[in-house]
Amino acid sequence: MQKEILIAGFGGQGVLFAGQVLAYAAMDTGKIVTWIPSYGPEMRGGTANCTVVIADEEIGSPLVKNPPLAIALNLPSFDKYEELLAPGGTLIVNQSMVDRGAKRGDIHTIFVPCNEIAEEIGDKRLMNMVAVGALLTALTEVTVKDVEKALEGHLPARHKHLLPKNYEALKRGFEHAQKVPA
Amino acid sequence: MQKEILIAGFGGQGVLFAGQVLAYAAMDTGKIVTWIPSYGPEMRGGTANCTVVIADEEIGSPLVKNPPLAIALNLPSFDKYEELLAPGGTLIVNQSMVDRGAKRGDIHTIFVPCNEIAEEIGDKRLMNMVAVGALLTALTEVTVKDVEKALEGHLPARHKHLLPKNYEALKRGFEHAQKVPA
Amino acid sequence: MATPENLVYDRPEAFTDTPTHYCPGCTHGVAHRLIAEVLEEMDLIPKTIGVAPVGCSVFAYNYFDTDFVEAPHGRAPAMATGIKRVMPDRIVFTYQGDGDLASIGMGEIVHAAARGENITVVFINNANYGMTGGQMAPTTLPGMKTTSSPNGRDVETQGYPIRMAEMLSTLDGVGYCVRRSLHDPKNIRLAKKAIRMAFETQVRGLGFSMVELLSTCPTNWGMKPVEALKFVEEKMVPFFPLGDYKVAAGVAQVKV
Amino acid sequence: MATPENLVYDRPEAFTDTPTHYCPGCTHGVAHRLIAEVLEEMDLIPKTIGVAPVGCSVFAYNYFDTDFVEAPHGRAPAMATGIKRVMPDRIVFTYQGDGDLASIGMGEIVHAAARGENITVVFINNANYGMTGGQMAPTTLPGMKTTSSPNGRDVETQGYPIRMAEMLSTLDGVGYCVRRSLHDPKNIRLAKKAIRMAFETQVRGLGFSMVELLSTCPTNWGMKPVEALKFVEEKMVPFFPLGDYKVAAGVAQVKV
Amino acid sequence: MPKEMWKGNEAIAEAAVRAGLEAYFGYPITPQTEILEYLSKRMPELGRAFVQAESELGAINMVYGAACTGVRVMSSSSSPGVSLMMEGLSYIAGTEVPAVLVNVMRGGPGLGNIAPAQSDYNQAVHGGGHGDYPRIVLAPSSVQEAIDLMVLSFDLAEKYRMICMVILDGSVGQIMEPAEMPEMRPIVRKDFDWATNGAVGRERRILSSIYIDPPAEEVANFRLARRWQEVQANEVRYKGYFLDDAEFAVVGFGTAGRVALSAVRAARAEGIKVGLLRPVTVSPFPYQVIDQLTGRVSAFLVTEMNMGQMFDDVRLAVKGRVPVEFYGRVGGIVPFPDEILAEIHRVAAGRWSVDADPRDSWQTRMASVISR
Amino acid sequence: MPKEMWKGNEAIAEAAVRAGLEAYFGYPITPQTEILEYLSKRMPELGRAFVQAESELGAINMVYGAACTGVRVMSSSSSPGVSLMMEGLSYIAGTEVPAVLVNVMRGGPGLGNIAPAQSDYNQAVHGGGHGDYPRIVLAPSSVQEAIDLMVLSFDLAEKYRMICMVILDGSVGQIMEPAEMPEMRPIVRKDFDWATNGAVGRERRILSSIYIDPPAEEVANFRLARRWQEVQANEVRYKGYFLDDAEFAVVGFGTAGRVALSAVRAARAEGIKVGLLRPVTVSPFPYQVIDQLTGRVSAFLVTEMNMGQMFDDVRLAVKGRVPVEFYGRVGGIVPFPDEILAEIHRVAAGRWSVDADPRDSWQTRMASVISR
Amino acid sequence: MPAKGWIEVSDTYCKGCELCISACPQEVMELDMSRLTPKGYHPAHTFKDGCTGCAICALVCPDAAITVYREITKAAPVAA
Amino acid sequence: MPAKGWIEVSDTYCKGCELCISACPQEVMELDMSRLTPKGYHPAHTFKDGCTGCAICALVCPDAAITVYREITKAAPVAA
Ligand SMILES: Cc1ncc(C[n+]2csc(CCOP(=O)(O)OP(=O)(O)O)c2C)c(N)n1
Ligand SMILES: Cc1ncc(C[n+]2csc(CCOP(=O)(O)OP(=O)(O)O)c2C)c(N)n1
Ligand code: SF4
Ligand code: SF4
Ligand code: SF4
Ligand code: SF4
Repeated sequence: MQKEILIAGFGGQGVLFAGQVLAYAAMDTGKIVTWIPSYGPEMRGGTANCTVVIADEEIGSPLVKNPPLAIALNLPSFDKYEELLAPGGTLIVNQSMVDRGAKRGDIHTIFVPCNEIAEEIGDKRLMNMVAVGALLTALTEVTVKDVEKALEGHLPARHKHLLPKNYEALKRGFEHAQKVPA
Repeated sequence: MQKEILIAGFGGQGVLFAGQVLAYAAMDTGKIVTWIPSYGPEMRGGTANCTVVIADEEIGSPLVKNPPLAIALNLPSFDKYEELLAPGGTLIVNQSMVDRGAKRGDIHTIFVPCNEIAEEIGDKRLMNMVAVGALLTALTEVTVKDVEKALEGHLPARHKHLLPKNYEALKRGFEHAQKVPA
Repeated sequence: MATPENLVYDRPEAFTDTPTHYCPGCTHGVAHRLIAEVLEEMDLIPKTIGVAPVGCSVFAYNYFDTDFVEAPHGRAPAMATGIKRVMPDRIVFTYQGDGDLASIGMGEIVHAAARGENITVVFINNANYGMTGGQMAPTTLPGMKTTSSPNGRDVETQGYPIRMAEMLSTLDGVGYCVRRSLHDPKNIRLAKKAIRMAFETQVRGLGFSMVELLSTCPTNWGMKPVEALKFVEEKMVPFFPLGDYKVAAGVAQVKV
Repeated sequence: MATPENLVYDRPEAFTDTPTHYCPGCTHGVAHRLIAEVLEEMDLIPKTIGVAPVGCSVFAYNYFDTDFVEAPHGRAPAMATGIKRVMPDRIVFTYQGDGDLASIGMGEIVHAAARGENITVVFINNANYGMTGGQMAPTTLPGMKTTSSPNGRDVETQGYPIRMAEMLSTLDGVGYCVRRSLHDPKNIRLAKKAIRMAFETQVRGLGFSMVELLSTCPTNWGMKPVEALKFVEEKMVPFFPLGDYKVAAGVAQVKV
Repeated sequence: MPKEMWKGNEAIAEAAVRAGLEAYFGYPITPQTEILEYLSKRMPELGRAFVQAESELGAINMVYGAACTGVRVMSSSSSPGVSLMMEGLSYIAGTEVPAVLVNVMRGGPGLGNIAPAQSDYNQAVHGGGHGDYPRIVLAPSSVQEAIDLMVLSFDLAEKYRMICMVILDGSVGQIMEPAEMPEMRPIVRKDFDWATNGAVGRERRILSSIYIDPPAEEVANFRLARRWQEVQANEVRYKGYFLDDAEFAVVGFGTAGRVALSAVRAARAEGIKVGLLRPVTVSPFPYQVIDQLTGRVSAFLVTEMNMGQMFDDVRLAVKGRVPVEFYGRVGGIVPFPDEILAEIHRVAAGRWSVDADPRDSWQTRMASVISR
Repeated sequence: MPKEMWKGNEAIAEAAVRAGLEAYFGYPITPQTEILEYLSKRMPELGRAFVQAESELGAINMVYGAACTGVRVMSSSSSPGVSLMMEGLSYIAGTEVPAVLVNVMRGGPGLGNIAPAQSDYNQAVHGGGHGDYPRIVLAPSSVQEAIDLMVLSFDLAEKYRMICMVILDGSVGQIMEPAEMPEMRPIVRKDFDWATNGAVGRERRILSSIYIDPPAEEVANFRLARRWQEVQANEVRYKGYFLDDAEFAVVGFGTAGRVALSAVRAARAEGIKVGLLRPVTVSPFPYQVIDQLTGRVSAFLVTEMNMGQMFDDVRLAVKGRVPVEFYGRVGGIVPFPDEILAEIHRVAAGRWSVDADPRDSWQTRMASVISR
Repeated sequence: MPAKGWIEVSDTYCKGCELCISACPQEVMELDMSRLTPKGYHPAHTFKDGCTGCAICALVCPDAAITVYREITKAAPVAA
Repeated sequence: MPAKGWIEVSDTYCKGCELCISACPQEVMELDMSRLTPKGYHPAHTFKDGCTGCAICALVCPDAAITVYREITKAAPVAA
């Protein structure tokens, strides 16, 4: 088994942390995993992205050209990765930041109003966790529980009080995605 | 035709210039020639030596292990190059600076009291030219006239007044060497 | 009704249209603008060749409408020397950060100054390495936290800040060497005058000229741009006193 | 009848038996002897690690009876830093010429000083590059002929001499920084006292210490050793004033 | 120890600490600055030496000084910074003191960019500083391997009194993977009989790279060469995948090697009998291994993140017996498995390069790719 | 012009002046200081730029700056000094500006000594600075050749916007030979369309080695590689002696090559059918020439004043088809013709090396020699 | 009465750093939270009358984003 | 009356540079032209009485070639 997940968005959207949480969750369940960020000029301002690979044997390339799973938190990422996604793959799109629908019919595009949901929960920074929750509907190797444990284990101490809200965000994202007719 | 001449002595004895004069003389008579000094640590104080190669085709190595012709202006040089001289070769030794006779029978060792002769002429610095003159008895490719022309052409201006004495030194050296039973 | 007559201030000619890549509120931009204004006022744009450093200002060449080269980290003064020696009638300036000029480039700047190279150096002192993410610079203040002095600069083990303007002023080759700051309008005006003097020094062939500018790095200091200006005023100026450290006789007479 | 009692002066313990390779009358030898005497008097011989430069003193390690390393040209202060940081209880000193310290090694010496590295630097200023045959050094006097300033140093194109002691004294990390000369008995005595003070500074952990010594190069200056001393007195001392450029508070109290 | 998630650069720094690093001297440069930043906190905590040097030139000479005292010392940098260390490295090699240097390679030449590259292979393995001197060069492809090789690097440097370089491309420095850290080794100051750490109760010592007398220098050169023969005999390391029944083999180090692994797996899935050889020590280079492989496989495909540098070492081992093809991406681009798979298909189909130098054919093939 | 007696180093300096050298930046180092000293007098005489830089690092970056204006500029140094120029060289190569650098090689590694050596071959030809960049490297073996190649170096550097290095060992720098100087070329400032010499009456220009975007850097890397293919196609130079009927061939560059000539002549005198190939451009290396020779000769003997560096390039061309043997002297020792003649006898007698790497057998053979 | 002036803030250059706002002696500037520049910043603008065209905002602007005008005929001296 | 002293000049170290000679306040030193050291230098020596053992020659000697003695019992202070 090997699954590749690409997560992309603006600098401030918690893209890298979302990927790390997935990686930790997979690691804690005994999977082999890699997390690799795009680094370099893009970092200052601009968009950020990271790739997480989850497998049960030594991982070769930490990067893939056509990931089967992806999260696009803003429009530029949506434009870019909708094109690159592998046929049959699943793309979670942050509806709050895009103004258009899906172009491709050969992939599952799931629109989730991450910002709104996060704000409902009471902290717009949780937007990335909502997206992760949604992704889990397509990433069967990692459960919501796994991610909750990972958050518990790796959320910086000063944010620990936000744990319940993070769980909430995951749950809401997951549920919302389930409701979407695949 | 190719002839190699090695000239060695103390730093101040005009070793390098003696070699250059030979090189110039050979060059002016249309020969191909190389002049190469030993350089490096020995330079400060210590002994100096240079090798002159005279040939009528492109010269390969500017250095030879066993030169057929050599001038030893002091004892250390005599000790070293008497050993290295090619069998049948000729070694001009500055008798004024050595306190022993020849060891090898398979080479022509010609002792010349260069210092004394030079002082007789009135300038001990001419000692190297005396030795060169002596060498010419064994280096048939270059005549005393050739070397005189070379001196005329290349002696630094401020020494030009010494030309006659230089000629004298060459002549005396040549004659002295001729007298020595080969 | 906007007409030339009532235009009070407009973006300098010497600038290209490219927006800078600097972080919002970073005074690198102010320094750039002052240089551009001076080159324009002195009519030097076509004659000028700039030398960009390695640092946040590595892309300086994108913003000035003059020829530009980009030097290895710290070597701008050497490149400038090479250019000026073969093109003495050109105006050559380097633009360098404090890591570039005061750390890795110490040898090159001191010797360019000692040789009295007829070049102008604009030295941006922002007390850290901006481009690489805020490490300690030779100019980092004692006790100041950076990503490579996580507990605050300990002068015992990490050394003391270097005051470049003071140090270079001891060299006979230096024609003009001053320190200014960019933290408020008054000081910005003084900074511009100094930059003008520096280029005048070069135009007149009066030797090496340098203007050290106290500048901000809001991003790596973790401050709002406006707070960063305060930091310069309250923390940096006291440690790096503003003033004229060397104004050679010939230069002193220059009236601008 | 030679007995210990009436022995007034003898070759220092800290010296090996090897005769130096220096030219006759070169005051490198005097500087060596003073260091050896000080190390002996302070009882530091076994604790000391010397760092030789590239220059005529490249073989310094042959003469001192202490551990020694030989640094790349100009990098002795960096090597000394590496040694001192891992062996703080050792006494580490560099011995450097003016090409080594003031030209290629400018970056390393300035930063070792700025960091306040607890090392001692003996800096031999002989106004030229001795080992390579007498080229111009950063300390070559204006108008002075060398093999790379054949018409005499033209400060316009070849730059101005650098006064290292003055320049380094502007740095906060410096505990002790003075200039002395080796041209006569009186000055040799003062030079020795200064070297003693420099090592005392290190022993007490009071920061970077340097003694700049005006020295001769009879061979490349083309002078008799005695004339060379005159040249130092009459030409070099006026340009490189002798004196204490920095004696930090802590150091000032040291009594020797 | 349990596996923890480590970022490559930080794992390298911590592994060095565990291996007994007593002093670090470095200068910031992307993409390896995390090593310096991590150690700026960690070393003082442990009462060990950390100095942010004025430059890479300063750093390597501080390393040189500390190395002379016999302690475990290292520096780290990236391509342009490493180029500034060439004189120092040559001195260290000539003085025969142990030192470790990490090069997290970026796109070049010149300032280039900060993206992952492998284009300093020749500098690290063949050229570099002046003079003849051998050096050990290790090329990790994962965080775990980086940790293990960091520890090894100190042991090898010390054992052979030699420079040990660890070269990785920026992506190995940035990647996060679960990995196991070794136990913290206690600092033991071995009293080497060559170290200049103060002549207390012993004869004084001198460390230098001068042999002013050529015959003495020649002896020194041969001593180094002799030691290198030992290294070649004992320290060659590599990893083979699917080589037993392979009909041809891909050769790649570091990230290029691990990307190739994905491609090789995909090819195997298609039934193509291809294997992978990933040199772990690129110096000493596994010449023998490739020499022996050449007997069994009918072709090699070398893949690197440079214009084809290790490629020549492979050809030296193959000696023209079978075709050696090349595929690379350069300038900071990491190839995707698909690209290498396509090359595997080409080789499987026997579509050999037409030029005397396969790199020329590769350049022609790339024309379409790079122009876009 | 009539032949005059010239010392290698001074001939190099004067030849550069005649070729239109407008600026020299250098730092003293034996055994090339005469170049700097000569130009310190000559350049100001002609109103041209001469600067004794603060260091080789300063010098190469002054060269870089002047090169950006399109003038003919050079520096010269010797091994340790050249190692300090590696970052600068990589920048110059990445910026695609022409520059000439002379390396009068000495014994190494480290400070080593000042005697003649060829041990910077790999640094000059393969490794050196970081990143992938080609460079032209010329290796004169006589004063006349040094003069001719100095002039050529400026033309090639300019034509291909590339670094052109001239590498020679200390003895070529010190030797005096009759040689002919070219006419003094007038200085003509070519108005290159890339030079940053002030945007007077034209669009401004930028020269830099940054390609922050990897695909752009990849394009740049391929542009350099493409240009290199041209150089390889047009600029390979070498000299052959007695090759027509040679049964085996000696290969050596610079002084090793000319010493070999004496040995080859001696062998011919004994009736041994041996030839000599002396590469004049060691980069581009005459691979094709050797490839074709391999068809005709039954063995090669490579001789160098290093531990066997060009040796690998010869083996790359020979591809294992015939034995390639090695003989070298190192550390500042120049071999005598007798030594190479002895090796010719060995090869003529077919006493091949026993080890996989002939350099190992050579080391064994040398054991006796070097110990004394 | 003080001279009357006005400014134009370029959306291409303004990064919303607020330096001009804190420098404006008349305190007539603020970020326009109702608008985003193409780069995603809220640009500065004058939110009420009182601008004297003193050009201090332009003097402190790191991005040369401000053009300043003054409602008088004779051209005023340039900012610095 | 001045203290009486004497010196020993080592042939191993002396290079005949004459610095001691010009420094000697009593002017009792000169090069011994009748002798050559193994390195080929004429070594320094005292050619007449008058040495007070002041050790100034030793102080200026670059080669630590001079040992100085004084004909009094209590050890005199070291030169510098
Ligand atoms: C030889 C070399 N070393 C290190 C670097 C990495 N580097 C790039 S910029 C920089 C420092 C920039 O700081 P500064 O000069 O203060 O300029 P700022 O970014 O603060 O404006 C460093 C260390 C490099 N590019 N080259
Ligand atoms: C990197 C490098 N550049 C140049 C040299 C050549 N070199 C050896 S010593 C020296 C200068 C020595 O002069 P100085 O430091 O003044 O010492 P001195 O010989 O005068 O005592 C130079 C340039 C070198 N060995 N290494
Ligand atoms: S990092 Fe700092 S110095 Fe660099 S642009 Fe941003 S604020 Fe300015
Ligand atoms: S060359 Fe000069 S500095 Fe060097 S030993 Fe001789 S006199 Fe002293
Ligand atoms: S100072 Fe300039 S960039 Fe900053 S907010 Fe004002 S107009 Fe915008
Ligand atoms: S000073 Fe010393 S070396 Fe010189 S002559 Fe006197 S004793 Fe000899």
